[in-house]
Amino acid sequence: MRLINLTPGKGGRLLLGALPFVVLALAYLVGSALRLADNPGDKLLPSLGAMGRMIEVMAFTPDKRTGAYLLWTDTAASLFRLWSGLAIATVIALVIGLLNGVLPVMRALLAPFVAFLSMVPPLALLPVLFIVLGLGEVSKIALIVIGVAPILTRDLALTAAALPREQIVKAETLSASSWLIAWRVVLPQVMPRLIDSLRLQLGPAFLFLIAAEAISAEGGLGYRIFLVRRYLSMDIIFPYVVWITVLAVAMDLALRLLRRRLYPWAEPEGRA
Amino acid sequence: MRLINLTPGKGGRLLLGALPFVVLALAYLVGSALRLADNPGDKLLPSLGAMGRMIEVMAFTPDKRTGAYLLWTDTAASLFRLWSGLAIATVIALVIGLLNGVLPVMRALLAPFVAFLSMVPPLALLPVLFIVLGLGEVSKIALIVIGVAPILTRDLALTAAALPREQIVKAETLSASSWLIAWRVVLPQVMPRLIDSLRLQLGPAFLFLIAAEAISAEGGLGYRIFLVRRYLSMDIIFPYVVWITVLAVAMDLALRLLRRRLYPWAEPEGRA
Amino acid sequence: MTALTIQNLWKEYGPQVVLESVSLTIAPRAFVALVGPSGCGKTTFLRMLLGQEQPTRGTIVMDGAPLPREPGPDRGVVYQRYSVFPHLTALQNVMIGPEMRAARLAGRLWGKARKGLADDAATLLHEVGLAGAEDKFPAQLSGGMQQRLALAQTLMMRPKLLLLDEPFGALDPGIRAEIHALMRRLWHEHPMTVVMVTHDMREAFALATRVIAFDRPRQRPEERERYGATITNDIALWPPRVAGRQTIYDADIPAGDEDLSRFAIQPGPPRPDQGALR
Amino acid sequence: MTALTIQNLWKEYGPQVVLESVSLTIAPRAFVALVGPSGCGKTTFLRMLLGQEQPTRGTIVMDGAPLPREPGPDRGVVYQRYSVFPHLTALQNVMIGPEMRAARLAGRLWGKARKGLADDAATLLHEVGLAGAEDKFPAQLSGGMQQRLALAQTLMMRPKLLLLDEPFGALDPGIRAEIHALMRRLWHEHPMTVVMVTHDMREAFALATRVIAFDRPRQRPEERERYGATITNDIALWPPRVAGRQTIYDADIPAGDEDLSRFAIQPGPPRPDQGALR
Amino acid sequence: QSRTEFKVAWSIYVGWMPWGYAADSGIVKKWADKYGLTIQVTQFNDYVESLNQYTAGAYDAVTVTNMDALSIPSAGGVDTTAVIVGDFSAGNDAVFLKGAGGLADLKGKRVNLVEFSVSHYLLARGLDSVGLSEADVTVVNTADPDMVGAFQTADVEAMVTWNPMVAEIEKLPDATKIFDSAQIPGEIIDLMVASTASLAENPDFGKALAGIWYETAALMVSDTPEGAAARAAMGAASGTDQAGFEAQMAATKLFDKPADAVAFTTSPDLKATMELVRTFLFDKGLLGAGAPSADVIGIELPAGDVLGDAANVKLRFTADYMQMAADGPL
Ligand SMILES: Nc1ncnc2c1ncn2[C@@H]1O[C@H](COP(=O)(O)OP(=O)(O)OP(=O)(O)O)[C@@H](O)[C@H]1O
Ligand SMILES: Nc1ncnc2c1ncn2[C@@H]1O[C@H](COP(=O)(O)OP(=O)(O)OP(=O)(O)O)[C@@H](O)[C@H]1O
Ligand SMILES: [Mg+2]
Ligand SMILES: [Mg+2]
Repeated sequence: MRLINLTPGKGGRLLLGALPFVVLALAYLVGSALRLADNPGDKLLPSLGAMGRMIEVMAFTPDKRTGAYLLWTDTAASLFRLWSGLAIATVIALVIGLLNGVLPVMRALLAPFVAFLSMVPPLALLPVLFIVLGLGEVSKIALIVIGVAPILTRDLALTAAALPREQIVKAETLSASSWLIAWRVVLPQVMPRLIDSLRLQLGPAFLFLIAAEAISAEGGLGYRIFLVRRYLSMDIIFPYVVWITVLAVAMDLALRLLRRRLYPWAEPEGRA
Repeated sequence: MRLINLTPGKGGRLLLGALPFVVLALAYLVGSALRLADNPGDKLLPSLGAMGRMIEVMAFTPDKRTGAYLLWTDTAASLFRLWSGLAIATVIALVIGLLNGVLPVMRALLAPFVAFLSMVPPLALLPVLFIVLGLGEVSKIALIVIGVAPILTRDLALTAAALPREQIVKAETLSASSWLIAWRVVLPQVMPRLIDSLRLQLGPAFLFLIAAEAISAEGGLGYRIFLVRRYLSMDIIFPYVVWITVLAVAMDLALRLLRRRLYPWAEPEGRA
Repeated sequence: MTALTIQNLWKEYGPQVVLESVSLTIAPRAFVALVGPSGCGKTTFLRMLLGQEQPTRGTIVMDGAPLPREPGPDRGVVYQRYSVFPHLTALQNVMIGPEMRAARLAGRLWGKARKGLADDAATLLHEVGLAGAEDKFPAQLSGGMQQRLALAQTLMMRPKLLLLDEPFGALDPGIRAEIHALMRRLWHEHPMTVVMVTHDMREAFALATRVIAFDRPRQRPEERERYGATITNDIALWPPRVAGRQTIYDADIPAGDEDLSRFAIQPGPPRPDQGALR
Repeated sequence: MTALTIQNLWKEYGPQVVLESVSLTIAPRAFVALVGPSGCGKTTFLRMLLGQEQPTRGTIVMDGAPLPREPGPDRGVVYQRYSVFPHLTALQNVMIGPEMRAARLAGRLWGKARKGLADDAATLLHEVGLAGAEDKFPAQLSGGMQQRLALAQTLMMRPKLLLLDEPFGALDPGIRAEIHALMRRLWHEHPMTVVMVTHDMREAFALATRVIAFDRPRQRPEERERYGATITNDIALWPPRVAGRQTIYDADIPAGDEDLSRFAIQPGPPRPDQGALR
Repeated sequence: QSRTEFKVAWSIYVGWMPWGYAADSGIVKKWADKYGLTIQVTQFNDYVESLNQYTAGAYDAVTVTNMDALSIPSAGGVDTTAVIVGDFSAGNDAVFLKGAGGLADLKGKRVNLVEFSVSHYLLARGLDSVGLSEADVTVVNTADPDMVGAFQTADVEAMVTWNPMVAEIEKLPDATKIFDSAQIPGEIIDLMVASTASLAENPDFGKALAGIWYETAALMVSDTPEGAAARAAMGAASGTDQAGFEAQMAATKLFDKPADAVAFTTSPDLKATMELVRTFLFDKGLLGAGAPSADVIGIELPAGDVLGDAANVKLRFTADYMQMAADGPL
């Protein structure tokens, strides 16, 4: 039988999927043990026990200064910023992407500019951003929006423009106006791709969040990582990184479920 | 006539496309003039003349210390890193993305791990990266690869998996082995999407390049921006940012032309 | 209603001439069957009637006015490839036209208006043999079912001009006969003009009032690109079939005949040499 | 060669029974035409013969061995929807099969081997009426042209079992007659067994040695999901048409007859109630 | 006209942690209320960004070193006054060599540091002390938060950085400290500066800053449970604990008594220090593009004498506010 037709069962899939994680974990444990044997004070690859103690401190012991549980207040602050940023970026991408994808006039007006914007490295313009928007939540959210929205927009415009011309014509014969074509024909069909695109942008969004929090913040996951980075406190950084990844993966999963629930017709073949 | 059917001519497209750029330029000039009127020493929004002088210094005057023309040596250093990173990321994405997209067994093995990896914020793990790869070119290139490859890979795997099942079956009846299906049926059909995907990743790639160069470097566009950021030398930063954007847009255009040249069959309708 | 006058129509795609000097007058309420070899430009011709493509040269006049340069609800179409909306269920696909016509902003109806429309849509789905598939998405339907769905979607709008591109090719004889009966009834009841592309001569003669054949007069390979297809045959049915009146055909459809030449009136006029013009 | 024995085949999609208790023996070099209403499971049946789908119950035996659980070069297929590779030109689409068979690593041929293959491919393209379209991509071809391209692509492999899903539906009568002649010739010349789905009775009788009809015995809407289709008619042509020998049919194909019941042997056996089993 | 709303930026560093603690514990509000002002204190993780914001006019006051005050806001045209001399580095900045050796062994090596920062200055002073110059080494710009990780890579041969990174690198097995700021006492000074214009608009702003500083500093050095709690809080806020923070304090000469600060500011040593600093900056081209000499920017000292161009004074040291704190009229 061809390899291509070999489909593992549910159990096999779970096992196979777990394998790389196990390998990574083992590699870490070995590396950590080796380095610690060399220098018991090594901070780069702390032992699991050391990390466990720091998790205990960060997540379940009230902070001496504020009395808060740092991991949770950091998470709350970061998630608020991340979600606000993503929500705003999504709305912008929907409006501009749809306009660009549907109306040739808007495409002529905005597509080159959006393409240009998507190439501007936002990190280099941080001082301007902070002066214009202040150092509060706004500028952190804005950095996420600026980083994510142009790519979402371009992707959406590409998807909208790739709809078969026949569908647009068909809608016109069904008495649709430009607005109704956008609203009832194009929008629902780009939504699944929007969700996928958003999933792909979760990583970059966290990146911008961390970059913004690294500059000025009084709490947040990225803030904490940069604060303790000066001490090479990998026993805090690793759990935080894993936690961020878990959060991102959970959001990814939630978005995937949402897509499947809302747009069953758009599932890849065989899963509808 | 519906707005949707209103297609501007070639001249109209150029004019419309230029409009947002003109508006942006005007907004800058007004903002700059206002701030300079307030404080002639203002560094945030320098006048065009001040930027022109700095461009003269950076691009056309040999550096006192090294005798090199800084803009060009910076560009050469950065492009080398960027292209190496993108090339490696592309190869990785092609191999793993194709394996994931084509072989269910590989998908079970690698897809969850790649999804996990794509969510890890690479900037937070820099210390580990340094120690493993050193502070030289390798770790800068690696940061680009780590930042870009997982997203490219996932996108490619999605594209490969979305090919109609009928095509795979058809290929099997044409005596293709799993390898030949990947090589002659799937690979050529995902290539156009790979190029598009790469275009979308140019922005993030520059971002990672700048982040890497900000951390440790002796030259490069990001190095220069972060060095002069200390002095809020926006008269250097703005020209560098514009230059980076121009480079990225040029690469974007080149990739688009390449796609059109190599894969004419994949052009959106009406342009084939 | 809805007469069409087509004068000296040309269509070129880059260097390739697809149609050349097509002139034709279609009477109101005619049912025109368009036949011709594969690749001769039948679909292209329909696209121009729809307003989706513009002729390279020539004019199309509908009811005395030049054809609008964009498609509209007065002209309905069923494409050769299934062209329903993949994100709507069968019922929603049939309802979307009237919904958009009635609600120009929301594009949706609610309450009683919606209920009434849904009933109409379900009835039409039943008539095209899709009862029971109301809540399926197009991807869950077989090819023939999608084609019937596209027909129902278009018929809901009661277009004045109905354009059909091989609409019944994927249907089995049983369901095809039913759909033929439905088409005939609708054409009798509603004031519409129909242009239908088909490869099935029997179907052409079973439904049409007039059969028009397109073909390329020059067939040598080196000539195929530079010379397009045009009307080579134009046959009116005898005795005439008239919309709204029962004729002998409707009682008993005769087995068709593949041999067009029996009906041929005369070959088209010789093509004037226009080489110098290009 | 290539006999098929199908025993008590069932296919269900979730709760929906598509096919039930289909049993059938197909002789070597038979040419089976499969007819039946739209949506009754003909395409699904072909998919199972191909190995693309696995039956829910029952067995398929080919030449004495159970059917491999995956498609292979011994079985060729032309799908109902055009299924050529969009990234290859017409000529490349026809060449890719033999290329992959010959070069297991590169999947490509060069030099003289390539030249010879290209000539063969061009000849076959000519035979299906696609001369001149060698260098076009599928998107540049009309629907009927794509379908013919898919046929040529499959025929290049000389499969032992050829599965055709409404392959000629989009063709005009002229080209269809030519393709029929080609099919007949190939079937006579090469040792292949053919199963063809069609909606055109005349086509069935023009080509096949045997016509099999699928239908659902229960048609009431509430029963449609729970009961699948099965064989309701099985007609062998008389006098028999035999591969490799000229028969009276090949000289003059009679006009077909839509009325299957004239040929009906008997309705299928009553379906045993299996409600308790589910 | 007189404003009552002021914005202060500070960044995370041992000598400036009191500002964060003062904001958290209400000391800032207390002093602001006393003068009828509103003072908003913003914490930055990134030192450079806090300076950028101050230079661009978004903040009225910022924490900065004496060297950066001259090369960044002053060279950027913002007339800046040092309101408080908070401390000087006495070991907080250090030069490390990988493996054994001394300053002379730096010759020909690559040295990782934040270019144009006080680390760069410290290196120059160190090299000077053994008769080498910067041309004898290769400087590699490296971001400060990544120093500890970077030191452990094979590429790094030598490194200059500040606390808390110094304390972490000291613990690494192959790190040798070959020079530190204790050997150039009083040259790396941590200040709270304000724009001269803001101070002119409302001199009470300067008084409030002085009041906040000395109340907090007194608490910080006190041997009481409150003092310990304050140090623990500052340690937590800078990412370490009380012990770690106290270790950093030990490498800092904190002026918790205003009189000491006045004495330091008015001593002639400051003039000598600033002379060294401005020469260094001029050599590096950091006093503005095309500056003809180190004299382009005037530095006014408490006594009233001016280093450099008296017509272009952009950096002013004053003991006035600290003097008021010492005398008690705040
Ligand atoms: N967008 C296009 N660009 C270039 N050539 C095209 C385009 N669309 C159609 N053609 C060409 O125009 C000719 C007519 O195509 P058309 O689809 O109208 O044929 P048809 O008569 O409908 O054929 P069929 O019966 O097979 O559907 C074909 O030769 C085709 O290759
Ligand atoms: N992947 C699937 N999932 C669920 N139902 C399916 C799937 N594929 C087909 N069906 C259902 O199975 C039935 C048979 O479909 P099939 O495509 O075999 O019909 P067909 O006989 O080929 O029809 P047509 O003549 O219209 O092509 C249909 O009712 C269809 O809705
Ligand atoms: Mg057509
Ligand atoms: Mg089918």
